[in-house]
Amino acid sequence: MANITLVEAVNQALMYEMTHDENVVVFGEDVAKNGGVFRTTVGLLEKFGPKRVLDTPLAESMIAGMAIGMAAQGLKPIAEFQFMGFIYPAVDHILNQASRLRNRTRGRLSCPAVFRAPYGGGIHAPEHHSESTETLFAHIPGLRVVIPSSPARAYGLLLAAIRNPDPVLFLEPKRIYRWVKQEVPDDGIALPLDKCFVLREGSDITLITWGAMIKETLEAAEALEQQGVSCEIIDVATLKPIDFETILQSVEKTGRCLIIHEAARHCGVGAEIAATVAEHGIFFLRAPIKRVTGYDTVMPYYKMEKYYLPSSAKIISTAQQLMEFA
Amino acid sequence: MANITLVEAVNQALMYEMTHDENVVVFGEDVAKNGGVFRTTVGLLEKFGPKRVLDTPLAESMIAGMAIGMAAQGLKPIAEFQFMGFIYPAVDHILNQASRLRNRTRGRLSCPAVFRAPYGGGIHAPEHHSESTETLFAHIPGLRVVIPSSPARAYGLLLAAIRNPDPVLFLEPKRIYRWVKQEVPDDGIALPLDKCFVLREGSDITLITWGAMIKETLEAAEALEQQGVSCEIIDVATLKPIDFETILQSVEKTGRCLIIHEAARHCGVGAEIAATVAEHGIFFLRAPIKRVTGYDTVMPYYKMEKYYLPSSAKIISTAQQLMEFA
Amino acid sequence: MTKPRLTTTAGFSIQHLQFLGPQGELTQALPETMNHETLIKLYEAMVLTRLFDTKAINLQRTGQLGTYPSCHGQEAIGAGVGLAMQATDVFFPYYRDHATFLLRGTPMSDILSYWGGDERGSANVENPASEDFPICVPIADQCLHATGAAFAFQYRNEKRAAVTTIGEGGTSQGDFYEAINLAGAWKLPVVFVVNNNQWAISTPISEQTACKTIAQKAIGAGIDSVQVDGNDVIAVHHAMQHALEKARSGKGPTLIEALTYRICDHTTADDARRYIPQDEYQAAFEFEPLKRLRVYLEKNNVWSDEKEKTMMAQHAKTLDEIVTKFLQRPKAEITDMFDYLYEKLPQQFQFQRNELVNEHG
Amino acid sequence: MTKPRLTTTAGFSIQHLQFLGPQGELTQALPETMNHETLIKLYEAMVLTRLFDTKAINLQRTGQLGTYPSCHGQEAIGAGVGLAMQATDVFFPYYRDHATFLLRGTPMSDILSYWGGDERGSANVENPASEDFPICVPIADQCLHATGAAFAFQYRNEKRAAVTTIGEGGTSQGDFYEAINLAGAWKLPVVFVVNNNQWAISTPISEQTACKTIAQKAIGAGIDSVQVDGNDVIAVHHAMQHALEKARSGKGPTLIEALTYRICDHTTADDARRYIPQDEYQAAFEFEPLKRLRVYLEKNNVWSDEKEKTMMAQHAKTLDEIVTKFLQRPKAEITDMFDYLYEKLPQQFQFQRNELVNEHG
Ligand SMILES: Cc1ncc(C[n+]2csc(CCOP(=O)(O)OP(=O)(O)O)c2C)c(N)n1
Ligand SMILES: Cc1ncc(C[n+]2csc(CCOP(=O)(O)OP(=O)(O)O)c2C)c(N)n1
Ligand SMILES: [Mg+2]
Ligand SMILES: [Mg+2]
Repeated sequence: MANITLVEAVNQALMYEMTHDENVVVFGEDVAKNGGVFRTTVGLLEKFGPKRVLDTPLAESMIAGMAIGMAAQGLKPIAEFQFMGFIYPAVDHILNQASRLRNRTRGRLSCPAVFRAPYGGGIHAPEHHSESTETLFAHIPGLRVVIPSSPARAYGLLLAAIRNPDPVLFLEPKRIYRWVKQEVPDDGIALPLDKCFVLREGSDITLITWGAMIKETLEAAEALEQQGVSCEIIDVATLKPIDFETILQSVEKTGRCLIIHEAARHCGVGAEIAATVAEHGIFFLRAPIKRVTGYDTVMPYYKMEKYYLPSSAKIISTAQQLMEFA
Repeated sequence: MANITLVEAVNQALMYEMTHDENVVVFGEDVAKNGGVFRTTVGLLEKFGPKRVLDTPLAESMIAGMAIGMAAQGLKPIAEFQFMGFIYPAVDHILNQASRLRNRTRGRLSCPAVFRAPYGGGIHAPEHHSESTETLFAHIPGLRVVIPSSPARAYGLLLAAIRNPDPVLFLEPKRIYRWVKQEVPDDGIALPLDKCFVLREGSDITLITWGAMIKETLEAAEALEQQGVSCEIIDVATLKPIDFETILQSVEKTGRCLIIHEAARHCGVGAEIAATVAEHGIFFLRAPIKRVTGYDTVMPYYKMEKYYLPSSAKIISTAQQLMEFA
Repeated sequence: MTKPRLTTTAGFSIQHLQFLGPQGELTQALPETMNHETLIKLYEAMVLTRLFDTKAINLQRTGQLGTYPSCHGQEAIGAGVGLAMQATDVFFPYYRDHATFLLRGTPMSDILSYWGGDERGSANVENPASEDFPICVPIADQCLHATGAAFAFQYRNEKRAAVTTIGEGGTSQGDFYEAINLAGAWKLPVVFVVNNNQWAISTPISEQTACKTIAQKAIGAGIDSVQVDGNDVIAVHHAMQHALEKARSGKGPTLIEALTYRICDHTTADDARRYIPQDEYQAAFEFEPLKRLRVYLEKNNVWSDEKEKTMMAQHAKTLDEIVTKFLQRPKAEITDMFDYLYEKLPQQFQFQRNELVNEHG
Repeated sequence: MTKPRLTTTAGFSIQHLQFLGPQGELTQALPETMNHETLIKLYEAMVLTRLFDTKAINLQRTGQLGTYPSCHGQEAIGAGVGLAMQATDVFFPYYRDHATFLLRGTPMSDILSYWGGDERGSANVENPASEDFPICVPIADQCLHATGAAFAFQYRNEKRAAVTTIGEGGTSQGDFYEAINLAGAWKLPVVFVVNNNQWAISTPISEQTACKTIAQKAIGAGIDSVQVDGNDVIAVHHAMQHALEKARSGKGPTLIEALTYRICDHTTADDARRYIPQDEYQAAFEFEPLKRLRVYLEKNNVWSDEKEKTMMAQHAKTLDEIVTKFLQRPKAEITDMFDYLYEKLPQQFQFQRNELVNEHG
C-alpha cells in the first residue's frame, strides 16, 4: 500500500464511496474532464461516467441549490466549490435551506449533502483564492463544518461526511494538500465526526488548532519541547459541533490554553473555544487564554501572505508568555 | 419637539442626511412608493423624488453589487434589505467587494455604502423574517457592523454610518422599532461609531448586550437591583470594531461578566467578547464568563420563538449564579 | 452614418395561449383532454381556494393566524397546475399555491399551521411519504431545488417531473435564471410556472424588467416557453399537461408565464391601496378566473345557482373542518427546535437542550 | 392530439456583425469611423498585448510571477473595446483585458504587480484619478458594479458610459443576469461585452447553456444585443462605438457577444491539453485576430515586413521597460495590510498592527 498525500486521500475517499454507494454524485466546476483544479476528483469521470461526475455551468448558488433538491431526493450529492473565496453566493442556500430542511419539515425531508471547498492561504495563489472563513459556516445551526489535517483524517472524515444524514461543509486545507504522505488503507472505515483528535500529549500547555495550522503548531511544539515545555496538541477537526469534552479535559490537565487559527481573529472559531473554556474551564486556568490568529485584515496578496499567516515563531513566543504564569 | 420611536428616528436620520447631502440615494425593495415594509423610508419619495428614492427589481445580490459601483462613484448609497433573512445572496458583494475595495486599490477607490436591514425575532413574523446573524458580518475585515438600541442612538449612529467613508452594515432591531419613544432633536449630530454605550452604571456585574436584548437586560437589571445586585449595562452598539476599552474597564470594576445576545451562541459575537475578556481581563474575574444567548437551533417559527429568545428571567438567574462567586 | 450589414443568426417568438375569454366565451375549441366534468372539479377547487384564503385572512384579523398571503385572482393557475401534476411528480412551491396544495392533497390545515407559526405545517404527517417541498419564502430558491430533484429523476430514469412556481418579481433573482439555464443545459424534467400577477408587493412589473413578457426570459436560457392567460384554467391546465408530458418523456424543461392579477393585498401585513391605482385594481376583477368559468359552465347548462348553493354548503363544511383541525391542533413540543435539527443531536447542543428544558420544559 | 391555436405576442432576432474575414478580406466596406491609420494603431496594440502575455507566461514559468491568465486570441476584443472607450467612460474589467488596459493607459507593470501578488497593482499610482475598477476575479461581480456606476452617471446627467467585460462562462452567473436586467429596467448607460472564447476552463459553451448564442441572453433582460466576430477588431470597435454612443445619449444598455477562441491555457496553472481536442484547438489559430489584420494591412500596402520589424523592435523595448519597472518595484510596506483597510484604522485593530510590527516590522 502506497503512501499518499491529503489530496490523494480525498480522491481515495471519493472513489471508495462512489464505488459502494451509487447514490453518490460528484459535481462542480471542472471536476469531471479536468479532474478538479487540485486533482482531487481526477479519474472519477473515467471510472464512474458522466452521469455521476458532472461539470456544471459556472454558478455557485446553483451548485448549492441543486444539491439540496438532489439530496432531498435521496441522492448523496458532493458539490465542489473551486475555492472557498467563491462559495459566498451559495451562503443563502447553505444557511436558509440545506441546514434547515430537516427541521422545517420536522424530519419529512432531509439534506445529506456534502459541500467541499479548498480553503486557506500559503500557496501563492491569486486574490480571493486564500480565504479562511470557516467561522461564517460554523455559526449556522443545522450544519456541520469539518476540516481534516492529515491524509488519514481526510479519508476518514470525508467518508463520515458523505455518510452523514445532514449537510456537511468539508473544507480542505490546500496548503497541506501535498505536505506529508501517509499510509491510508482504503478500508472504507470512517472516522467519528464531532470529535477532536489529540495529536500529541503534553502537560504544560494545550495548543488547539485545525487545518493547515497543524503544521506550524507541530513545529512549535517540537521547539518548545526542546525548551522543556510539554505541549498537548488538539486538532479540533470538526468546528461545528465542537467536542468540548476533549478540549476541557486537556485544559484541566495543562492549565494553559493557546488557540491557533489562520482565519481573522474577530469572531473566529477560536473565540468560541476561548469563550467556552472561559465559562467551563476558568478555574483550571493558570494563564490568560490566548489566540494566535490571522489578523482582522483582508488576506494580503501572496507577496505579503506570510506576514499574515501565524508563524511557528509566534506560536512559540506566545506559548512562552503563557508559561511565565506559574 | 415630539417624542419618536426607533423606526421614526431612522426615518428622521434618512430625511436629515438626504436634505443635507445630495449624494445620498436610498433604494431597495418597496422603499419608495410603499415607504418600506416597516415605514422606515416613508415620505422620502415624496420629499426627494424618484431619482433619489428607488424601488429596485427583486434581487439582493444586485442591490449590494450596484451599491458598490455607486459608492465608488462618490454617491452615498443606502441600500435596504427588506429583512436580514434575505441578505445572504449579498454576502459575496459585501465580503469580497465592498469591504475590500479601499484595501485592494490601496485607497484609490472606496465604498462609503450603508447596508440597512431589520433583524431579530419577537414580532410573530413568518419564517426567515427573524434572523439574527450579525456575527457573520462582524467577522468580515474592512466592514463595520452597527446596531442601535434606542431612538436617539438609531438617529445618531445612522448619521455616523452614512457619513462613514467605509461600508457599514446597519442592523435595526425590529422588535423594539416601536418599543419606547424619546425626544430626538433633529440636529444632525452623529454619535461616535466604534464606541460602546454604558446605559447604566453598577458595581457587581457587567451585563453586555446590544440591539433588542437591551429591553430584557434593562428589565433584569431592575429586578436584580431590588435584590441588591448592582448591574452595569453596556450596549456594545458597534460589533465591528468593538470598543473593548470600555468593556474591560467595566469588567475590571465589577469582576463579573455576563454577555446577552439573541443570535445563536456558537461563534456568536458574544464569543469574541468573552474571548477578549478571557485574554485581557482574566485576572479581574471573580466568576466564569457566561453567555445568555439564543440556542444553536434554527430560529423557531413564531409560536415557539419566545422559548428561543433569552428571557429576562434567564438573565436574572444567570446573574445570580455569577453573584455566588464572591 | 451608414448602417453596416448585419446577418441574422437566430430568431425567436413568444406564443400566447387562451381558450376561455373574460366573458366566459370559448376563444377556441376545448382541448380533447378537457371536459365539463373536469371543469366542474376545477371550478369547485378554485372556489374553495378563494373561500380558504378569505377565511385565513379573517383568522389573521382576529389574531388566530400570523401574516398570510392570499392568492385571490391566481386560483386558475394553482388549480391548473395541481390538476395536471401526477402524484409522482414533485412540487416546489412558492407561497401562493393554495389551489395546487388542495389538488395535491396537502392537508389545508397544515397550510394554516405554517402561517400560524408552527413548523409542523410542512411536516405533512398525514402523508409523510410526500416529497413535495415546503412553502419557500426566500424568493427563487425553490427553482434550484426543483432542478436538483429533476436531476435525480433523470439520474434514475424515472418518468417524473419537478414543478416549481414563482412570481414575476422573483424572476429578477439570479437563482431563477441559474435554474432555467441549468435546466436547459442538462435538459432536465422540470416545469417553471411564473405567476405574473403584475405586482411584487408595491413594485409593478414595468419597474421589474424591461422585458415585454416573462416568457422571453426562457430565450436567455435556451429553453421553451409559452405565455398563457393565467385567468383561464383551461389554458393553464393544457400548457401544464403539455410541459409535463414533454418533461417526463425526456424532452426537457418549459417555462410557463401565466398572466393574472393580484386582486388582494400582498399579504395581511400589506395595504395595496398605498400603491395600486384603484381604477386599475377594480378593472382587474373583470378578468378574474372564477367568474368566467362559472359563466361558461352555466352557459353550457352544467352549472346552476342550485349546484352553486350545494357546493357552497359543502365547502363551508370542509372549511370548518380545516379550521377546527388547525385550531385544535395540540401544542408542539418545545424541544422540537432541537429534536429535528440534526438526525442525532450532537452532544454540544444536548447541553443547550437541557437548558431549554430547565427553563421552560 | 390536435394542436391548439397560439397567437404570437413577441418576436426577436439575433444579428451578427463582421467586416474583416479570416483571410484578411473585407466582407463589407469599412465603416466611415475606421481608417488604416487607426487599424495600424490597433494592430500594434494587439501585437504588444500578445507579446506582453507571452512575456508574463515566461515570468511565471521562471518563478517571477504568480498564476497568470493570458488573453491569447482575444486581443481584438480588448483592443476594440479600449479604443472605442473615452477617457471619461469607466471600465469594469474581468481578467483578460490586457489590450484594453494598454489602450486605457493603465500601467502594464501594474498588471504584472497584480498577478505578482502585490495590491499596488490596482492602485494606479501614476493616475490615481482613474475611476476604472481593478481586475475582478469573483466572476460576474463586476457586472453589477458597472450598473451602479452607470446609475451614478445617469443620476448626475453625465454623458459617460460604464463598460464591463466577462467570459461566456460567467454569463451563467445570476449576477450577470441581475445586472443586465437592472440595466434594462433603469435604461442605464452601460455596455456588457462577453468574451465568448468557447471555454470556461475545461467546460465548453455547449455544457454552459442551451442557448445557441450568448447575445440572446439580452432578450431575457429586455435589452439590445449584437453578436460580433470577436476576431475582427473592426467589428468589435464598430459595435462598441455604437453601443457607447447609445449609452451616453441616454438610450440604454447593450450586450455585445464577441465570438473568439481561447488559444492558450486557461491560466499558467492549467493544462488545456487535458480537455481541448487538439484538432479543434489547432483549427482555432486559423481564425485568430492578429494574422488576419496584418494580411489586410499588407494587402492594402500600409504594412510591410519592414514596418513589422520596426514595430517589433519598439515593442521589445517597451516590454523591457514594463518588466524592469515591475521587477524593480520597491517592496511594499508590511503594514499596508492595515493601513488601507479603513480610512482610519479602528483602535481594536491598531493593537493587531502593533503585533505585526513587533513580529516582522
Ligand atoms: C429573497 C427575498 N427577498 C425579499 C423577500 C420579501 N418579499 C416577499 S414577497 C416579495 C414580492 C414578491 O413578488 P412576486 O415575485 O411577484 O410574487 P407575488 O408575491 O407577487 O406573488 C418580496 C420582495 C423575500 N421573501 N425573499
Ligand atoms: C465566482 C467564481 N467562481 C469560480 C471561479 C474560478 N474560475 C476562474 S476563471 C473560471 C472560468 C471562467 O470562464 P469564462 O467566464 O468563460 O471566462 P474565460 O476564463 O474563458 O475568459 C472559473 C470557473 C471564479 N474566479 N469566480
Ligand atoms: Mg407578483
Ligand atoms: Mg470563456
